[in-house]
Amino acid sequence: MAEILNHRKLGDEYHSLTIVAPEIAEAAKPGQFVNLRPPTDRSYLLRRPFSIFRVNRRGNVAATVEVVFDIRGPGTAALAAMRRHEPIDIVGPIGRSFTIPKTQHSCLLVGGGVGATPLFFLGEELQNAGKRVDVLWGAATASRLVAPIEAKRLGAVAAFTTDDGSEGHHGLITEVLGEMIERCGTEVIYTCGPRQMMASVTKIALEFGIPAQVAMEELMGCGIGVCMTCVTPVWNRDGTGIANVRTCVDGPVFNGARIAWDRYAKEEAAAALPAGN
Amino acid sequence: MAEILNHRKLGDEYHSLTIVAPEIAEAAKPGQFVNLRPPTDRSYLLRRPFSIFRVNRRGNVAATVEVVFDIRGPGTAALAAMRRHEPIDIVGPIGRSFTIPKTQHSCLLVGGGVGATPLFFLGEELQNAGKRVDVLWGAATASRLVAPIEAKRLGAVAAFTTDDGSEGHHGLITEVLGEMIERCGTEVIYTCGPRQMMASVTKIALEFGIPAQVAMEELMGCGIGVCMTCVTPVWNRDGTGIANVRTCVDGPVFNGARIAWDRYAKEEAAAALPAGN
Amino acid sequence: MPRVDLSVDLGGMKLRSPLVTASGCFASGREMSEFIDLKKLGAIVVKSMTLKPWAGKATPRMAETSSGMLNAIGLQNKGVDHFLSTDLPWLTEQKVPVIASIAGNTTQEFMQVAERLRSAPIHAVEVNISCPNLEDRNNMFAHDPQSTSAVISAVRRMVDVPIFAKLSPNVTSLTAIAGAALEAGAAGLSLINTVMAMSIDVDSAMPKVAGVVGGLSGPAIKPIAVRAVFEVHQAYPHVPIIGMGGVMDARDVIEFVLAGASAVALGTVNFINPKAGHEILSDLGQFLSSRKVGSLAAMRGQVKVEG
Amino acid sequence: MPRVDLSVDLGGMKLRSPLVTASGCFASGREMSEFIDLKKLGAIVVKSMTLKPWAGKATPRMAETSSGMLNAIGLQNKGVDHFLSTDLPWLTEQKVPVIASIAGNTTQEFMQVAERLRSAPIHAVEVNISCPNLEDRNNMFAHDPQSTSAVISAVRRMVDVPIFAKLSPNVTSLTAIAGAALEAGAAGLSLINTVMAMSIDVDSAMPKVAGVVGGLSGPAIKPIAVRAVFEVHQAYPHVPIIGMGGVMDARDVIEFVLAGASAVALGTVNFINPKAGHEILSDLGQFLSSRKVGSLAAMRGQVKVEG
Ligand SMILES: Cc1cc2nc3c(=O)[nH]c(=O)nc-3n(C[C@H](O)[C@H](O)[C@H](O)COP(=O)(O)OP(=O)(O)OC[C@H]3O[C@@H](n4cnc5c(N)ncnc54)[C@H](O)[C@@H]3O)c2cc1C
Ligand SMILES: Cc1cc2nc3c(=O)[nH]c(=O)nc-3n(C[C@H](O)[C@H](O)[C@H](O)COP(=O)(O)OP(=O)(O)OC[C@H]3O[C@@H](n4cnc5c(N)ncnc54)[C@H](O)[C@@H]3O)c2cc1C
Ligand SMILES: Cc1cc2nc3c(=O)[nH]c(=O)nc-3n(C[C@H](O)[C@H](O)[C@H](O)COP(=O)(O)O)c2cc1C
Ligand SMILES: Cc1cc2nc3c(=O)[nH]c(=O)nc-3n(C[C@H](O)[C@H](O)[C@H](O)COP(=O)(O)O)c2cc1C
Ligand code: FES
Ligand code: FES
Repeated sequence: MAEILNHRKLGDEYHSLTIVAPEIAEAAKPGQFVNLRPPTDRSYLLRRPFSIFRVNRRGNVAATVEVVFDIRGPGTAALAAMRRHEPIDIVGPIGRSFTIPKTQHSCLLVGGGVGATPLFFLGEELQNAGKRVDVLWGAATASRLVAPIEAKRLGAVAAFTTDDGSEGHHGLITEVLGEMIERCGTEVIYTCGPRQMMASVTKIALEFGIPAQVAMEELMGCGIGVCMTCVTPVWNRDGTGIANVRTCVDGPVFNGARIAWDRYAKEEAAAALPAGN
Repeated sequence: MAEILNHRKLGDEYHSLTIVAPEIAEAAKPGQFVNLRPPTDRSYLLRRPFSIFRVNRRGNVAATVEVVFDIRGPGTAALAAMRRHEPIDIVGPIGRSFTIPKTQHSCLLVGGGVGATPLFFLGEELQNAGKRVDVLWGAATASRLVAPIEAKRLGAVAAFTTDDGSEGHHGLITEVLGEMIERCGTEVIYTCGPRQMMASVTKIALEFGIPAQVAMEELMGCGIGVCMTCVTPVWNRDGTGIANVRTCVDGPVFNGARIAWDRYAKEEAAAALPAGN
Repeated sequence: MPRVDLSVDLGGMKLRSPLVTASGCFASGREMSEFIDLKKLGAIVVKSMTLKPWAGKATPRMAETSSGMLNAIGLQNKGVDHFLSTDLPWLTEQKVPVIASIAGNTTQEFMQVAERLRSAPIHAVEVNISCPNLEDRNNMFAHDPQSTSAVISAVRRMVDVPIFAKLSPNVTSLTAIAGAALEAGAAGLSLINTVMAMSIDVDSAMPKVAGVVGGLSGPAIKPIAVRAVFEVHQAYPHVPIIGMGGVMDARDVIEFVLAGASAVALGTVNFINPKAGHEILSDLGQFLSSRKVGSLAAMRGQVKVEG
Repeated sequence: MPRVDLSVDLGGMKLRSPLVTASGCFASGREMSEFIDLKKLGAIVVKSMTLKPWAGKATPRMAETSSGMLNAIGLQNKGVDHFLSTDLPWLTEQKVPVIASIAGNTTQEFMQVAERLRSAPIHAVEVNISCPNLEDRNNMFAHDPQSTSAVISAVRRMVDVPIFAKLSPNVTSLTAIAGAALEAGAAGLSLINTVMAMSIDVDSAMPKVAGVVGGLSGPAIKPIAVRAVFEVHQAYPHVPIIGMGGVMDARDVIEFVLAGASAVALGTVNFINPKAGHEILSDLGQFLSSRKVGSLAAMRGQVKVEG
């Protein structure tokens, strides 16, 4: 059991929980997640996964991890009702992280909606490694951009798009992505957000001949690699076949080029496969 | 939805919730109960029944009902965590009440453990009707006697028994009951508590030739008379047969002489009866 | 708010509301009428009645389980004659369609109950065949196609109103039992009765219900019930189904309708919230109108599955 | 604290702990070994393996239900050869008994997997017959006594270690299937596999798992599982049973033992609390010693029911 050090609202839509968890904070790398167990209601069972938004290893309290989320269902509603100093059950850090590029210098972070969350932690680490960081956030509307002020501080260039035009470019991320890449001299892209967005971002990156690291989101039963709920279809290295790979521990970060974006829900007819489990 | 006006501890063991519920308070009679729905956790479904401890129809807030309980499982634990001003879902008043005697005058209240709860409300109403009220509470230990100070105020004579001798007579209620009846000139007994105790109290009352009104406790599915979970085996008027009668709406108060005390769990072999529902 | 049509057709019966009551969870409606306007319901399915009064099982008769309720009531009821003399006249005055649920331990008994109902003002009969068949080593009628068929044909010969067979989910092939019931003359199916289950009190080592094994109801069984309705609807798309099992709110009702239910029965939820019928109906209207769906009936069986 | 004996005898295997793992809920133990000391477990039952690697179903593969989890993984696994070359050597080093769960879509396939396991250092084979039988119109093997018997005899001929048949609760008579498995040479039974179930997302009208129908696990099904263990234990009191379904804590373990389980498997609880095996074992010791019960094995089948 860990303790909640702070619970604050982040803009109008998002909640932030800062949790005292020294071992997790020390070990955490950008793109990894923690698996939280919402309190009290035992009618929903499973843990909920959240990307690590930030870690603080330097404060005058024990090291902490911070997560950011919005209310989507009973689990996030219960988390949103938690208060400072309450105990919280946390497992982590889990998964493969983003990797800091060895040769490339100019990094573009592309976040869709709440998917921007892990890119803050990544951005700081990239800067610590002496890289150039640019930021492109998209969301349905201005209030759904995660921490835009911090994003502006983070990015050498910071641009926003909203579906309703309430902030930045009126339209989709992918409409301005090419321009950003050219303007910033981007050499590597990091992205997290809706699957369709990440598929398009990967496609554009490949057209520009630059790599894209993508952080996938899948429903997770266990979050620790044992249940096979969370798989992502991934091309094997020689491109000859596809394997269903666990997103929780073999991801959530993948090389975008390896993901079989068009294979979702198109597997062999379900009837030919066994029922259950 | 009603509002919790007050939540206090009653001694070391019991919680008291005072609930703003004018219609229920106005209609309530002693021996009736309310059916509360504990909040938040949907893994347990059903309401929990609680005797009405007291009603207040005169305060400067809207009329209230008060219930007293101890923590026995998840439902009472959740109720015990509720705070002032929180909303609570309440159904009531339910069931047949104790009846105020027409001819008899001297009334003895016999309460076992938390079963003493409904006898406070009854005692007040008996006094309002000009009756003599005596009180005999028994419990495992002193802390499990419900509101002993109020009980002393209520009874012309007030006596206690505890299994461990920590307060009053060291032993069972039934060991002192005969003496109490003689000393107080008891003409009618009202009792609520463990089934075995109520069976013995009824037996002794009948030996003295006085009536006993008993408030039964049974597991309740619905608490409103539709599910047939809560039945008590009751002799029909001419003593020729036994019917399974709903405790929630045909009780919880019964004439002790009519209850087939020795028929519990002795029904026809279960195999001869249909399975389920 | 645009007008939403919540009426449904249940095997020829035009019900103004898709919500009916689950047998045994509403008694005969009198107690519940203090909490809800019975006219909000499409029909009232009364507690199963037998030829003679049944005393039911010993107490304890219920236990709570995770998101579920285990019961072993033993079909306590006052018998068909009491229904006809006391409950039915009252129900008839309420102007809500009545579906009489009947039960028995032999085919003969079912037939005799049905016979008494022959000229009564009821709209349908629900045959609760989740009862042990004394002539077949205490197996439930609903566990065997032949016994199912025998009971349904016997009842069929006695009454002219539509017959719904209430099936037990505790079988290998629900569609086989459904087929037998339909072939024997059932107009529709009620799915599902409770799931056979057991709880043991760890402190006393006693079964939590005196009947040892009981029936599980409530949200815990909803996914089992949805699958049952789906499977049977796929096999017999034109057969009316009363879906039930763990319905707690309007979304649950829609889930059953998408799976293939024509009407949806409220069971355990009545115990938790006696006004549930009322509230769910109003939420249903809002749900549909917020999504600009004009009619609930049009959603029947519309779950999107390949092929 | 008096010494408590938590060891159990499982069909001749002496297990130091009554807790084993439910197949598919512990992979092959490697991931879990970061959270718990595998030696705290009586045995590890690994994810069901097939002859060739299976890719499993499309996502989404899981949905939460009230107190339950619905899954349609489709037995994704890397095949028996990967198990033998990679998982088993690692497991053997951990010094915990290994039970290999095997699956297939034909009797032949089961036999071939078993054949590869013939000389492997495993302690038992669990035969997951809750798989569709391609030779019998996609019915599960576990839904039919003949298919059950065929698979168990085939596996029996291939391996010398004890065989546990893992049965599906989705049948009319579990004792009939259990009998067929035992007659064909199963040394014991694993009860229960998941309950067939379905959830529909009301907003999209899509089934919540891409496989449409999935298997329900977790506390919601515990009463169904307890009844299954009880019923089969009553019918075959001398047969070892691995009980499972919704176990969340030490009291649940005792409930299964009272119903007749020799050992108890932890499934879904591992997802919620990866340290569950550890914590439950320690709670079990405390539970027994606080009640002055010296041995868990002595509680087996001791639920008090009238004979
Ligand atoms: C690796 C990873 C990182 C994530 N990071 C964040 C984050 O930083 N901020 C944030 O707001 N959300 C994040 N999510 C999504 C978040 O887990 C869900 O919003 C949350 O679980 C919803 O729970 P609920 O009870 O409110 O909703 P419900 O829909 O009731 O949840 C039901 C079940 O579905 C699972 N679930 C629901 N939605 C998702 C989803 N999109 N992805 C995975 N599981 C889901 C839950 O774990 C639960 O088991 C992340 C998901 C993954 C897989
Ligand atoms: C008419 C009546 C009046 C009551 N009055 C009081 C009172 O004034 N004060 C008080 O402390 N307790 C009273 N009880 C008992 C009280 O209802 C239970 O203690 C409470 O329901 C336990 O709930 P739980 O969730 O804490 O325990 P659990 O044991 O988890 O409850 C599980 C289920 O059993 C039911 N249940 C459990 N114990 C009882 C019981 N003894 N009687 C009936 N249902 C039970 C609950 O309603 C629930 O459905 C009364 C019971 C009845 C029938
Ligand atoms: C207390 C109780 C009594 C029941 N009695 C009957 C009955 O008499 N006849 C019948 O066909 N079903 C009976 N049922 C089953 C319900 O009608 C319904 O099929 C089942 O409870 C599933 O629905 P639910 O989960 O909404 O309760 C009973 C259920 C409960 C909980
Ligand atoms: C995600 C998941 C995967 C499973 N995979 C298998 C499997 O491969 N083989 C098998 O026999 N059972 C499998 N099961 C069933 C479990 O072993 C167990 O029988 C069931 O989940 C009930 O136990 P529980 O409620 O404790 O989880 C699986 C269950 C789950 C939840
Ligand atoms: S969530 Fe269980 S393997 Fe990834
Ligand atoms: S509790 Fe349902 S009839 Fe009394």
